[in-house]
Amino acid sequence: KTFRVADQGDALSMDPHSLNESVQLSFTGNVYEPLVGRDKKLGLTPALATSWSQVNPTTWRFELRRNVSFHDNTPFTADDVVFTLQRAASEGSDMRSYTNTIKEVKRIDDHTVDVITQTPFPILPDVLSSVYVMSRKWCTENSAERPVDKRKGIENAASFRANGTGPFRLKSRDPGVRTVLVRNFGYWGKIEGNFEEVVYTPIGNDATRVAALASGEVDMMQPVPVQDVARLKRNPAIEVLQGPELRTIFLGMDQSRDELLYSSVKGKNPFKDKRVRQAFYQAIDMEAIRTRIMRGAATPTGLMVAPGIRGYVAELDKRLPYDPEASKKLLAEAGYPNGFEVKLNCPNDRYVNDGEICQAVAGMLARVGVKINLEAESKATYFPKILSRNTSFYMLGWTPGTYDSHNPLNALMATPGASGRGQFNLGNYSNPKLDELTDRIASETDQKKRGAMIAEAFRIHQDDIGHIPLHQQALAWGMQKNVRVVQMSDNYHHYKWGGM
Amino acid sequence: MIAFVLRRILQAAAVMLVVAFIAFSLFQYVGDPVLAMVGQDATPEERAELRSKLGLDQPFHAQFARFVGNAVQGEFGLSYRQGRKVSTLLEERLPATLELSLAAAVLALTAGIPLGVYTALKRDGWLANLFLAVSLIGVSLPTFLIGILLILLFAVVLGWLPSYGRGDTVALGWWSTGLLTVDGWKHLLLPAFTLCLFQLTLIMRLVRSEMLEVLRTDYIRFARARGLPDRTIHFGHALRNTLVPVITIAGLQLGSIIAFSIITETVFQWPGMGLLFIQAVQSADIPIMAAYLCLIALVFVVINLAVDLLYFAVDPRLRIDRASSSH
Amino acid sequence: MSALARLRDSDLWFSFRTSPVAIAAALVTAILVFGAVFAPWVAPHQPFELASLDLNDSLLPPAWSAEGRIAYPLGTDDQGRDVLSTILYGSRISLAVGVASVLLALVLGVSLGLLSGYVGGRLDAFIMRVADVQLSFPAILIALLIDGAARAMLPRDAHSDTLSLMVLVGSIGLANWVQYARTVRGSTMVEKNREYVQAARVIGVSPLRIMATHVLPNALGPVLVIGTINVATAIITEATLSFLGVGVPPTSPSLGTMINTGNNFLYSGEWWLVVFPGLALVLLCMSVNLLGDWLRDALNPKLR
Amino acid sequence: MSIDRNNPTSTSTPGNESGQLSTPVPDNATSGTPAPAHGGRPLLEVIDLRVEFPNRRGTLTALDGISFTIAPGEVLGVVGESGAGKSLTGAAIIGLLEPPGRIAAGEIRLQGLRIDNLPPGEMRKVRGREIGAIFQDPLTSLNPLYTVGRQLIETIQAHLNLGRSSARERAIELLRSTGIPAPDERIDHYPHQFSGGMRQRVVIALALAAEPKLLIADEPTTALDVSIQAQIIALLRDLCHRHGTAVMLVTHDMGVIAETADRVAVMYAGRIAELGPVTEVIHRPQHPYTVGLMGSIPTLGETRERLAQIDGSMPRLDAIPSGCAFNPRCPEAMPICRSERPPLMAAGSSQAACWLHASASADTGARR
Amino acid sequence: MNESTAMNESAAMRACAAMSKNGSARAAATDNLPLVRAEGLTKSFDVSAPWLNRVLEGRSRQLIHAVDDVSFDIRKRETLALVGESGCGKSTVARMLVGLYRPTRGRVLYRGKELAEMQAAPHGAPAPARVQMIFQDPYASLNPRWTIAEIVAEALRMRRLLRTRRERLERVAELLQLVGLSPADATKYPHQFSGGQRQRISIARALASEPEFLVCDEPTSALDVSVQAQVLNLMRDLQARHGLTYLFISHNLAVVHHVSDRVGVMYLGRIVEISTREHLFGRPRHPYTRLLLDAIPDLEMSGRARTPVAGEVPNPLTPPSGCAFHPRCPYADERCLTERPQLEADPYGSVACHAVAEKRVEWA
Ligand SMILES: Nc1ncnc2c1ncn2[C@@H]1O[C@H](COP(=O)(O)OP(=O)(O)OP(=O)(O)O)[C@@H](O)[C@H]1O
Ligand SMILES: Nc1ncnc2c1ncn2[C@@H]1O[C@H](COP(=O)(O)OP(=O)(O)OP(=O)(O)O)[C@@H](O)[C@H]1O
Ligand SMILES: [Mg+2]
Ligand SMILES: [Mg+2]
Ligand code: NI
Repeated sequence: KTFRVADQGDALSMDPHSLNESVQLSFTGNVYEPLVGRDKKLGLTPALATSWSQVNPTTWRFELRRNVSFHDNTPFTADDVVFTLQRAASEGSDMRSYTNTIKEVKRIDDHTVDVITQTPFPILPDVLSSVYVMSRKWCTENSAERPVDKRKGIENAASFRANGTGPFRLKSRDPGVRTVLVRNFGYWGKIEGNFEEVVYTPIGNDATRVAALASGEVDMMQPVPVQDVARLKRNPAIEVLQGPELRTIFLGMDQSRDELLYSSVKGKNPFKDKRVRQAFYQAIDMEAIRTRIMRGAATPTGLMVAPGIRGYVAELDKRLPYDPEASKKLLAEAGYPNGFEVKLNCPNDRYVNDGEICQAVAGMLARVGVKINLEAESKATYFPKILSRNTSFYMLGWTPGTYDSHNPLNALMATPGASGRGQFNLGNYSNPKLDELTDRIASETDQKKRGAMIAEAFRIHQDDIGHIPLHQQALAWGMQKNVRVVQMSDNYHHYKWGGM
Repeated sequence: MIAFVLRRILQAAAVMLVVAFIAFSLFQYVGDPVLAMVGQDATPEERAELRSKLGLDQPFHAQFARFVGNAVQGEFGLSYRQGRKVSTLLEERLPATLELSLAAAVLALTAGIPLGVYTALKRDGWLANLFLAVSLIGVSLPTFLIGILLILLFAVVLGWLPSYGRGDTVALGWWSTGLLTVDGWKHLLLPAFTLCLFQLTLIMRLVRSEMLEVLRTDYIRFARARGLPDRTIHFGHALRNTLVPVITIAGLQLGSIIAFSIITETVFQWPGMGLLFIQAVQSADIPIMAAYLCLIALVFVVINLAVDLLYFAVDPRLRIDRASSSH
Repeated sequence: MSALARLRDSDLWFSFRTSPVAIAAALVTAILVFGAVFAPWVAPHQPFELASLDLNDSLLPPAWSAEGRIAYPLGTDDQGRDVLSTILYGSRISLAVGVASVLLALVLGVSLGLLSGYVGGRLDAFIMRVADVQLSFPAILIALLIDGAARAMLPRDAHSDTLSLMVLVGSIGLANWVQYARTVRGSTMVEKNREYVQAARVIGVSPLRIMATHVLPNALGPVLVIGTINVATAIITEATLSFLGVGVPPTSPSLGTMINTGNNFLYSGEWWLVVFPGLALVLLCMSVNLLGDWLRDALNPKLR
Repeated sequence: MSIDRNNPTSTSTPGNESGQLSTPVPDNATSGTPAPAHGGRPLLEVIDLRVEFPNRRGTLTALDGISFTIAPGEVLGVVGESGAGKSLTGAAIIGLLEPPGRIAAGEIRLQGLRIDNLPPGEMRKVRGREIGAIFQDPLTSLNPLYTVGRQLIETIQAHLNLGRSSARERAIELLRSTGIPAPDERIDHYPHQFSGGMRQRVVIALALAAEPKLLIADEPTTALDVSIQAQIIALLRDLCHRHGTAVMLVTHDMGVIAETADRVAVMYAGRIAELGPVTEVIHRPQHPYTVGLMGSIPTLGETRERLAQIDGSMPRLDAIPSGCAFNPRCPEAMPICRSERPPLMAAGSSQAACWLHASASADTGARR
Repeated sequence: MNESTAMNESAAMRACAAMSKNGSARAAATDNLPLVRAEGLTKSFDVSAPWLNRVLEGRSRQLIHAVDDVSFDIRKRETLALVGESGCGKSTVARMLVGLYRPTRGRVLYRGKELAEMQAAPHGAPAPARVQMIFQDPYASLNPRWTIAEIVAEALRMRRLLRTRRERLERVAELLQLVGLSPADATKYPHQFSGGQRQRISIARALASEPEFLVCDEPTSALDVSVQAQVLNLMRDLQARHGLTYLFISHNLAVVHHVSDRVGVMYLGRIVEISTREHLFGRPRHPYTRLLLDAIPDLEMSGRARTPVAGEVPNPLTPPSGCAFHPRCPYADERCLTERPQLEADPYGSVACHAVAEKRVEWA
């Protein structure tokens, strides 16, 4: 069966190490495989490694699957694993944040590999679930030992051809137009679905994409614009599959400068005052946003991580109540009885209805007296700006690439510091206790203790109102009635599980 | 003649250089390419390192010189995002855009000129006025809206035509064409129509007003006085003279069709250069943007050259050298 | 004869009076412009006032359908803005952008064209080469370019709404000056060799004065026509830029932004979000275009 | 008749037929139909022609009660001030009035056949074949995009049943007869490659391509250099003479008329003021306007301090005074001139539309 | 125009006519110093193809010698006429005289002073205000958007003669009356006037700056003969009353015969003959002058034998060698082909013709 699928964007490259981005990893994940895979519930599952264990705090041992061969029929061995991890750590690779804790990769025998980390690294298997294994022979033959080097202008066969071990082979690739996969009949495992061919087409324009589904030109497309969900659901030929996504959308506030860059308040920073942050929090009516703007396709959240991320604590996932009166009172207490003016930076083409959410937030804040100057813009200009911390109030969404809570703690909540810590903590929220906990979480191998520490860190952050979490947006996949697919909350598409 | 062409080519080269400069320098400031190239987890050090590797920290003129040097060889480096040669990317997309633009241009000309002639000859006819009125809608509705409405009508409601993409293509060497398959033609119809509508209107109105003007000239009056048949006068004498100014505008229009295809391609997910460009703009992919701009400028320059040569064919007054005519 | 009487006596007025199309177009334009200019007094709601919006009123259909409310005659959008009021305010912005960008292009083009045509020589060659280069890029592309560059380069602390409007006006305006410059240059070159200009030179009138008092008024007719039609084009360009994501900010939507937003609701049944602003835009552009057409014909002595 | 035949069919020359030219004045002077010259029936009869331009302020009567005839082979000169209606008369005859202009009354007859109400297709066959026309500006009368030959050939083929090559031969012949050197070469040139005088020759060749019986020449030399003017007029006269073509020659230039025409019509404000044999009109003008006109022409022969001048200017067509159109400027205006419009009446051997001649129609040369 | 202005106009004309009668008959000027002197005036226009074309096609620069070494004097109260065919350089001479063009070589002396030096303002007045010009086309020489008052007053304003608006309007009214128009016409627009009236307005405008020298570039060639008579008469009256000096350009020899004291005949940028009116018309010597005289259609039908000169006016870009007229000249010989004749003075005037110099030509 030929399965035609349309997506908002295209995988930019077929090289699984060239870009750490979910569309690309999702797509190449059908061709390549990691050592440790994920099951339908996002739990870890054997993939190219049949088992793994911690030999000592800094050494993980992986037993490799036997009788596996790449699409070009070369057998898969430990050499390939060693090569892959080297490649992923090499220049030009975008997976280096996953591999930089690795000190050494040792080939024990053809089917055993030891990975030695610099410090105890309890989540190595989680991390390695994003690193896909490539064939050393194929890469060498195609001079693709490293991901493409844009600086020297050297092209790389791996960016438009592929040779993995996965359930599908790459048949043809026309970047931005269509990419065709065919079933790998020599796959080591079982392919549950019946797709023999997958035709993948990016369609950027929402309306066109919906039209393509409605007119039956594609079997499945994603994302379904939230406002079209209801209408499509009413269409007897079409089904919309909705589910929570791992990404958490939140607002951040500049809490470190002594005077905000873009605000009417001069000489002091209102966001340093927890009452102001709380007032903002309580002024936002998430229920209205959920029903009106997201049309129900969102889960308001009180936490910075979604269910499904290791470390998620259901008890903590409670929002402060929506209460404009309280909010006004808090503002007055903080010394802003008439509110103040501040600029909100916002992307308008990155997250589901991001611009609309910001507008709604601006409207809600206006009701408690805060005047928001909304600046909504394309992600191409938005991200450079906020990443240089040239903002006072901003919106961001985050999916932990490791499916582990340490990642957001480290990237979003810890005080900015060396080696990427707090890199996306764009408002420079800072609490030393949280920083300390984050460090300990990184190397704690006892999952139970680790979980407790994560919960503690989240509680601290929640208490401080370090950020204003909004919601987890919902995935919405639209498909013809006869299509069966498994929707993963990380929005990966595994065609081996789909059928018609 | 040779001198003329040479001069035009020299001029074109100057134009191209300026365009290259503008393209390059302007896009220095749009977005941060480094961001598009690495994932969210990269550290600042990694970003800075990448920046210097890309030469983005070099002085401006050095970067520009390098750029021009490469551009002359058709080399615009690798796409920041896709990591593939920009030249290859454009080459892949070129056929789609050209086929779409050409189809639109042909449509605009073959419909626009007769309609313009008709409306000029039947100045007070109701059908002519209807054409004029309807054509106004063509310039009063944004292209993207027309496109989307057409999709809604023909693809979703009626289900007659496909809504997106190019359909089946056949490869002729490096050129992939959709013109050899029924499916390809079906896919071409809506986007080409959307794209041509605006230009069609312009050409039709231009032809009309030029025609009206020409019909008032003395030589048309004299032709009537000689008792030539109306057909000869309208289509032999008037139309040919009308075409002289129409050629210029139509030439420029053809160029803007290619540029306007940005919108149409976005709406119809037509895999052409416009789509590539707008995606590049969204991700600040400088090499693609710069290359696209240079290519568009080149297309314009070539079209202008062709238009000038066409003048030679149409207007004999230009054929002899200037010396023998005093004006 | 007073100016008014002269106008009433003029051919222009006559051709206007006898052209039902022109009258209808003028009427529609007048209504739309009136609504736009007096939006704060005419509009039932204040859509740009964020505090007055209630998300819970969002996406109401027009008043005549079952769920509609009389307070929102043409329904509400996804933020709970009254569509009618937003159209009024939006045409205000659209018109402002259209008129301002045309004015900018006009001032720039006319002065460069005058200079180029009157002074001639190298300056003329230079300006015309620049125009050639500029013509190599269609307006949309130039606007994209300038807009992108301006947004990235300008300081950010200015109030963003007005700034982005200014950037928009600037980019559309800069993209369109060539037409005016060429037209004016053409008429200037004709006009400057007219005998009355030479007579003025013999009398000793300075070139600047000649340009201003003799050449310019005579070159203005075609410019006016282009200007009128370009207002419509500019409004559509603005809409298209919004579609491509670089238009006016969504908190103070123009007709283009509204259509663009409405687009997203085309399949979900909220047709009023695109139909009404679209209708307003088409009406506006069409009537302005018709007026321009009429003006062109009325001013063209050859067509009389 | 072929153009290279040299002996003219018509032997009429201004000289030997001047006696005939001044023959019978119609007994009914107000009928407006002067007797045809050359005995037999006139080639062209214009009877009470009125041309109107409807406009927003009402209807503009541009030509009012124009009547004249042209005999075969005769040259009728039409003079008058700019805007007097000379060109309109010509345009009305070949049916090329620019809309909204229209013939509102009167008849135009060609060889007795009415042509003013012919359907367009029929009229097309008259144009070029029966009536040729030449306009003022030789530069703009030729389509710049086609070779002279092509324009000639298509004109020939539109009227004569000739093949391509014989049409071409005829075209070359035509060019040769208009005095263009090396016509077999020049035929493939474009109009812009010719000088003004040669272009006007080409225009003449085109107008005569199908040997029309009547040629309407509307200021054929105004755009040309003085020395070329003489050549062209001589050529025109010669060609028409040889082919027996009648000519209606519209011009400003009394000198040209004097040398070329058999009879002259003097037009004023859309009406004919005077109509008569050329020597009569020049030497014994009957209408006060003609008198003034003749007096205001500077001549080489005499040295005058001041030229005679007619004060004032011709009225605009929408403000023609009642009665005689000339009355506000007329030094001899009488009360009747202000109230009643004078018809053309016999005055000497000419006819003049002036009340001065009402009583003295038999009293030739009564006034100068 | 309505009847009342017609009346006014004719009244003014009669007044003028009366004045001219008792005014001095046109005086042959007695001043020794000519009012205007042109010395070797030369003007070339560069009409070359662009540089690259020239280089590639091996062509040289192309200059049109529109005017080539033209000299003449005009005495006060005198009318010098220039005749010649289209493109022979008459207008170019006129423009150099009023300073609209700068001569390539040669100079214009006005009362013995060089025109170029008198032009004090760097960009401003090209000509001293006492030199004025009237143009050929009455329809193009008035700005259609200005009222007559504005048009005429512009010169007054520029010369700063009259400070207040009222004074200026009064002066405008005077001037209009002077040229035979009604002061009430001041508020009208040019399109409300006929050609002859417009030409009068142009004259009024020129007179506003109180000139003593008027350059008239074919002032009547766009007018009908009857209107032409009005304008010519007006010009003559003004000359009589105000002592104006004219350079009168025309290609109509009959008109020139009527207005001029002396006549210069131009051919391809050069003066080929210049002498008094009587001599030129009575005893035309240069073959080209004869050609021109012959070309005048004769109202008297005197049956004068004509020598119709064949040939076309040559292209000024590629003027014939030697005497420029030789291709059309019935008397041309070898010498005419190679040697350019110089203007040689004799008792009757000056002629540039080998045939005349060699007495090869008989003249009537
Ligand atoms: N299309 C028109 N609309 C209105 N009036 C017209 C039109 N064409 C000509 N006329 C009027 O008819 C009158 C006669 O015009 P016509 O061209 O016959 O004059 P003419 O004697 O040929 O003058 P000229 O010597 O300038 O050619 C003019 O006064 C003119 O105003
Ligand atoms: N500005 C200019 N540039 C180039 N050539 C010019 C220019 N002005 C005049 N000429 C040329 O100079 C020559 C003389 O022109 P000029 O206008 O003086 O002739 P003219 O005798 O006044 O002719 P006409 O009777 O047609 O007015 C012509 O060949 C003309 O083409
Ligand atoms: Mg005429
Ligand atoms: Mg001249
Ligand atoms: Ni010429």
